[in-house]
Amino acid sequence: MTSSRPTSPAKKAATTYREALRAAHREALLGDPRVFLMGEDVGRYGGSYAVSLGFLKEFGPERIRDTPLSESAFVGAGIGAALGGMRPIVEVMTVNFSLLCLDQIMNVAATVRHMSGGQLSVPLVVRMATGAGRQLAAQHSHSLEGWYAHIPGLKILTPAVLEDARGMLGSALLDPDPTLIFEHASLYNRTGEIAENAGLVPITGAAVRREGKDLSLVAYGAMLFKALAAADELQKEGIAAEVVDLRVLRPLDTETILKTVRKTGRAVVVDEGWRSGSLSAEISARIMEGAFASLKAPVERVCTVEVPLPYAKHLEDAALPQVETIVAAARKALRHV
Amino acid sequence: MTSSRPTSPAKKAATTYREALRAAHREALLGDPRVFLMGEDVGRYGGSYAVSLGFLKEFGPERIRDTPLSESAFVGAGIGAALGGMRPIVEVMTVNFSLLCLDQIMNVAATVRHMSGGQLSVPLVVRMATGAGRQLAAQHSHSLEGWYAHIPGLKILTPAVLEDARGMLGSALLDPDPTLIFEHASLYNRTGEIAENAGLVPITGAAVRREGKDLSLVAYGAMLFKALAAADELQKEGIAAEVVDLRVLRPLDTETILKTVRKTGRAVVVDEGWRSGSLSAEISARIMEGAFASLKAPVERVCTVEVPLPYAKHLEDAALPQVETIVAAARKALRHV
Amino acid sequence: MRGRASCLEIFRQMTRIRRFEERCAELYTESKIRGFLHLYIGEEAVASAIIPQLRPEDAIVATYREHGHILVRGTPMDAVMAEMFGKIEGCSKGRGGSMHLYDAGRRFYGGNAIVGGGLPLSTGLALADRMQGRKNVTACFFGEGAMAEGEFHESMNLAALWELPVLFLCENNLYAMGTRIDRSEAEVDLLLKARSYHVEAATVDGMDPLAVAEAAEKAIRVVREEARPYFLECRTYRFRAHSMFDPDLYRDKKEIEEWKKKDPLPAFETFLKMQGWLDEAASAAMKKKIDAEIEASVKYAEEGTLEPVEDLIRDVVTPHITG
Amino acid sequence: MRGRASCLEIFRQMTRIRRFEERCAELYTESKIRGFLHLYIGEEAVASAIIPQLRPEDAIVATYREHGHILVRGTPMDAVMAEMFGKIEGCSKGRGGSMHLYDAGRRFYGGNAIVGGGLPLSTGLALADRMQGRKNVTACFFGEGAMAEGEFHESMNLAALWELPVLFLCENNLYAMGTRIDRSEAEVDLLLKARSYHVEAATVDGMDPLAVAEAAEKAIRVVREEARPYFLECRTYRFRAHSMFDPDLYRDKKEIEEWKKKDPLPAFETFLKMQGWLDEAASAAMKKKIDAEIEASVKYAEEGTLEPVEDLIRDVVTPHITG
Ligand SMILES: Cc1ncc(C[n+]2csc(CCOP(=O)(O)OP(=O)(O)O)c2C)c(N)n1
Ligand SMILES: Cc1ncc(C[n+]2csc(CCOP(=O)(O)OP(=O)(O)O)c2C)c(N)n1
Ligand SMILES: [Mg+2]
Ligand SMILES: [Mg+2]
Repeated sequence: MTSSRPTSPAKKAATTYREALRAAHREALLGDPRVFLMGEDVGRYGGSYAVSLGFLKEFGPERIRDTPLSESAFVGAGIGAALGGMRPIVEVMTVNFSLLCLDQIMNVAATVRHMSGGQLSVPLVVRMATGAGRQLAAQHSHSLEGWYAHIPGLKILTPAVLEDARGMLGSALLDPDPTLIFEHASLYNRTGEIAENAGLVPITGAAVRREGKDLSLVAYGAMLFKALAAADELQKEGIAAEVVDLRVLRPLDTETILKTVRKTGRAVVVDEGWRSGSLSAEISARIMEGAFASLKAPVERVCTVEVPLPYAKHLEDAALPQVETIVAAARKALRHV
Repeated sequence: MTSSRPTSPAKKAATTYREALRAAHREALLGDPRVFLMGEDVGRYGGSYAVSLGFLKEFGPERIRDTPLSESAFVGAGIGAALGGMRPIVEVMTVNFSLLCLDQIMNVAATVRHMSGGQLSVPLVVRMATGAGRQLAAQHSHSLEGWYAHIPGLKILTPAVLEDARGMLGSALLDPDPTLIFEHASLYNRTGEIAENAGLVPITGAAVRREGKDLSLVAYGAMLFKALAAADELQKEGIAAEVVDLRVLRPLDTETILKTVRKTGRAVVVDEGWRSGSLSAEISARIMEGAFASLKAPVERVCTVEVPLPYAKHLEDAALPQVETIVAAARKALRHV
Repeated sequence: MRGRASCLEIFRQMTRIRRFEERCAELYTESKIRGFLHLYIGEEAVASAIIPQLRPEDAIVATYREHGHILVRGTPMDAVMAEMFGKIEGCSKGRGGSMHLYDAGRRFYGGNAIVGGGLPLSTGLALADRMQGRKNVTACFFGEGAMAEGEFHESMNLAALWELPVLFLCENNLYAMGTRIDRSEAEVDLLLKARSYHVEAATVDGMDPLAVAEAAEKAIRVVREEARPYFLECRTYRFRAHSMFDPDLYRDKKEIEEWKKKDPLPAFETFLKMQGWLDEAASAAMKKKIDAEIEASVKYAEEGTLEPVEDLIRDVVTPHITG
Repeated sequence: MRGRASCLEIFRQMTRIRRFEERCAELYTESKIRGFLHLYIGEEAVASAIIPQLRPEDAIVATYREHGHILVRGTPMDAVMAEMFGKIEGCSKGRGGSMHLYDAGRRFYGGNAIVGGGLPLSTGLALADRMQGRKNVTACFFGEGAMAEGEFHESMNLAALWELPVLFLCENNLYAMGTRIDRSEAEVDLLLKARSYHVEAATVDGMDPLAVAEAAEKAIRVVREEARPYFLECRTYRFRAHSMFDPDLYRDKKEIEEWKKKDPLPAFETFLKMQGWLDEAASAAMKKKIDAEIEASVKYAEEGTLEPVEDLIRDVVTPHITG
């Protein structure tokens, strides 16, 4: 488990999630000549979410590589480059396009180490934007990070707080195995303060972002903030919700999850994936397996309704987890005696 | 829920899973000129599991189409042909290669109906072999049918018994929406008797394949037979296990699952998918949500160990659910008081 | 050369698209339209000169930059605008939005927002026509950026191998978002690619509606009569940014200005006037009518209905029929 | 033309592969080897004439039909045979089996069993070499069937666009399982494809080891010295079925017999004898030595160790290092 606060008090500076990511990239690129960034429009365009704006000028076209629209080839090229001694950061513009390179991810990146009997490691980092909420409709609104967490051999990171946006990339680059980082597109403009000397963060373990004794809200990525807002709402009714930020979807930090549930006896898992087969199911099952005796109510799940995301705003809103639906699920869990 | 026995007594005939599939294909091809089969090596080779052996001669090259190695294009062609009024059966040789066409499946087949506001349906049937157990190693041993069950807009079928091998294809072809049929490769040579007049079967609902009162074993595909064998073992100890064959992984028949658990109070889910994020988690979560009060023990899961499947037989065996591990999980569930 | 009526109709469609797109841009800044919005401004000659030559029974597969295509195809502007507003009166009932315009009755199969994703689909539509003995054409529009995707390769080969009547229409506007074609294609002679699949191919100036019409006429004839695929590259340019989110930092302003000099709208209008087929009054009247059509569509969309939230999961699967 | 030593070594490797493969077939029927087994019999001249020309620092990416390639590369036969037996002494510790032979020390990157899946990998290995200023070649072997996959298209383009030193080696044995090339490719002139990516290309008779060696020498020189990709098609034929599961119903027996007449082993042996580089005694001695090597490898594999089941999840991720 990782604490949500840096241990030593440090000067704080205002930043955004995007800026934190940019700082992480610059640090990595400056610190290790083996690191380079490739992906569609990371160079001249500046990254479709402006994460790499200006990098082409700063680092040159050898290290900031615009790729053709060829997800399978350039993710595969990332795997090969990693095997060849580089430390590639591959940006797949959004998770929606990652289905085109899933074969390379599952059948190559995730398996080479095992298939070779441990002779080879693939120190590859793949970043993708993920998530819905901007009326981008059915082909551009997937939240598949929990689904990716099914695949052995991968590490799956979902930075939610600024510290993680700042610190996870560097740690992932140090990891010898393939890591996927999912950045929820609604977070890029998120503002806040961060320690001026913020740096790498551990990429194992969940974090308790808010303490509480009455029930546990388990979330990750953009859903963390909806869970925190729901906790605020519940607080008004005198209900103290503990909020866990999973941070790492694979391997899951079961211990932190079980610890909070053993304490509160009630849990609501919030997951932007479609309900059936989402990661929330795995978490729910693990809670039952590990804390059955502590459970005062069945674990509730607040997920995306099982519909390809609709364009119309009111329908999209209705399909996604919202503060109110989280609060309602929490009340339901609390009603159970 | 579907009964496992035909309601009227009929003459039985010996057959195999493969033969049942062949009969289903022939019936479909003979009965509807819009039906055709395409895929890699379905024609001259006769299908990599010999399901379509001789069909090219019988039905000709217009209706039995060997495709190039182009999974994305020919699955997409299946979608287009379905939209154009045909009833394609697309054979993706094995699920391992289906990652190459996942974009077409998730972003096109599963969403066209919704994106078009219900104007269009995609009556496509995609068949794939699935599963491990034949020492085919990490890239050829996936069991991803439970993972596919996450995707709204799809119907996911896993015929285990001969009746379903015989009857599901025809029903899937009548379904206006895209259906994926997963045939576990270890089942093709399975022998048994089947009613001579066996025909279409419903493709909704699970089936209780064995009744019992002490605990419920929930399985699908090839795991059904391991669950049944485990039930035999348990019977020797005087334990009566009820065995549910899920048959359809999406939409899941929650009712049948809850019914058996309400009766027995204990459940073991057997799933050849890797444990984390496998369908077993969804089932476990649903059981907790729907039958919390009836549960005498936490739901147990017997899944594949989270490792890309190793080639060596003893390691592969150790990675997969086995009769002994199912029996052990059952005992564990029964010990809980 | 085309006759008067045909030319005037092409011009009318080009103008209709231009003004519709400009209005959409405004509505976007007013937050009436949301999501991604990709405008066709600068490229109007392509859809306007090709689509009228298709028959009602032909099929069209397009990309997320498809407003123009569906308008030319004949889907009422009201339904298109209502879709952008997310209203149930929209051509995709508000479920699709700008990137997923559909019209099953007119065989308009989207609005596909995964680059290259429409190509496999088009081979299948053509396969269905072929297997059912229909002499239809499936017109598949895509950007030059899509050609780097594996889907392009697989689909071209399949179409050629199986002699599928697909008209592959590459709208080569030189850029895929911020990536210029020579930064995504090792070989920029796109005809070489088509020929490597044994597909007949041609290139045409996409800023010249008459040239496009001519080339398309031939291409459609080959596809329909000889039942085989054809690849037509239309060289064009988008005057606006890729989408409303794009700051357009990757193109030289001079380059954009150069291309704007080739703007097909004023050029074609001058041509029509020189032919004596259009005068100032007729032109003004046409534009007025178009503006009225657009404003009516905005009103229609504004007044449209939001689908009840209770119907959220409708149209995920087909309502159950007995069986 | 090659000299004596080089020719004899090619012949030795060809013979080694042939006999190794034949022995594997036997061991398969004895159930000592399991899973899928794809033999290289008939195609030996390709790997044998190309791989010895690579330097130790060059990389190789191969397919599931790669026993020959790794043997020629120099991985001890013991380790290869032990792998087929699923023993920990195997070159992939028994985890990979026939389809996933690896040797990191010799830069042998598999054993890739998804058709086309190795191609993207090869571009990345070459990219790493390029970015690190190493003048290495990445030799990527694949069958002609793989060329229909999108991965071929994307990888060729990327390699050409970025000037990556990849030697694309197409082992065109005319069939992909039961599908003959003209049933999977609309254009069977494969060089046209390579050129559509602006990649230099050549075709060579894959049954003629000297021709292959010649063509490969030139190709390797271009890739290494000019730091750009090259495509070499080797026309060959597999004498056996696709895999041990394949009843081989799709090929005319006559066709197989015709190709067997071109068997490079006896032909090359005759050539060597005519050159006076090999006599019957030397040939017999060589074969005896090879047979001894093979039998020793079988013994080694038989006596190898099964990895403890407790280690099952080893090598899924790298053992945790502090941090
Ligand atoms: C597979 C995929 N990758 C990336 C994107 C993001 N994207 C949307 S449009 C676009 C550029 C496409 O360019 P082109 O095909 O030339 O069409 P144009 O936009 O120029 O009309 C990109 C990269 C996408 N939608 N799909
Ligand atoms: C993506 C994918 N599709 C299908 C298969 C099944 N398969 C294995 S080998 C093969 C034929 C490949 O032919 P080719 O590339 O010519 O190589 P060859 O076997 O002739 O050496 C097929 C279809 C696979 N392994 N991967
Ligand atoms: Mg473009
Ligand atoms: Mg071949």
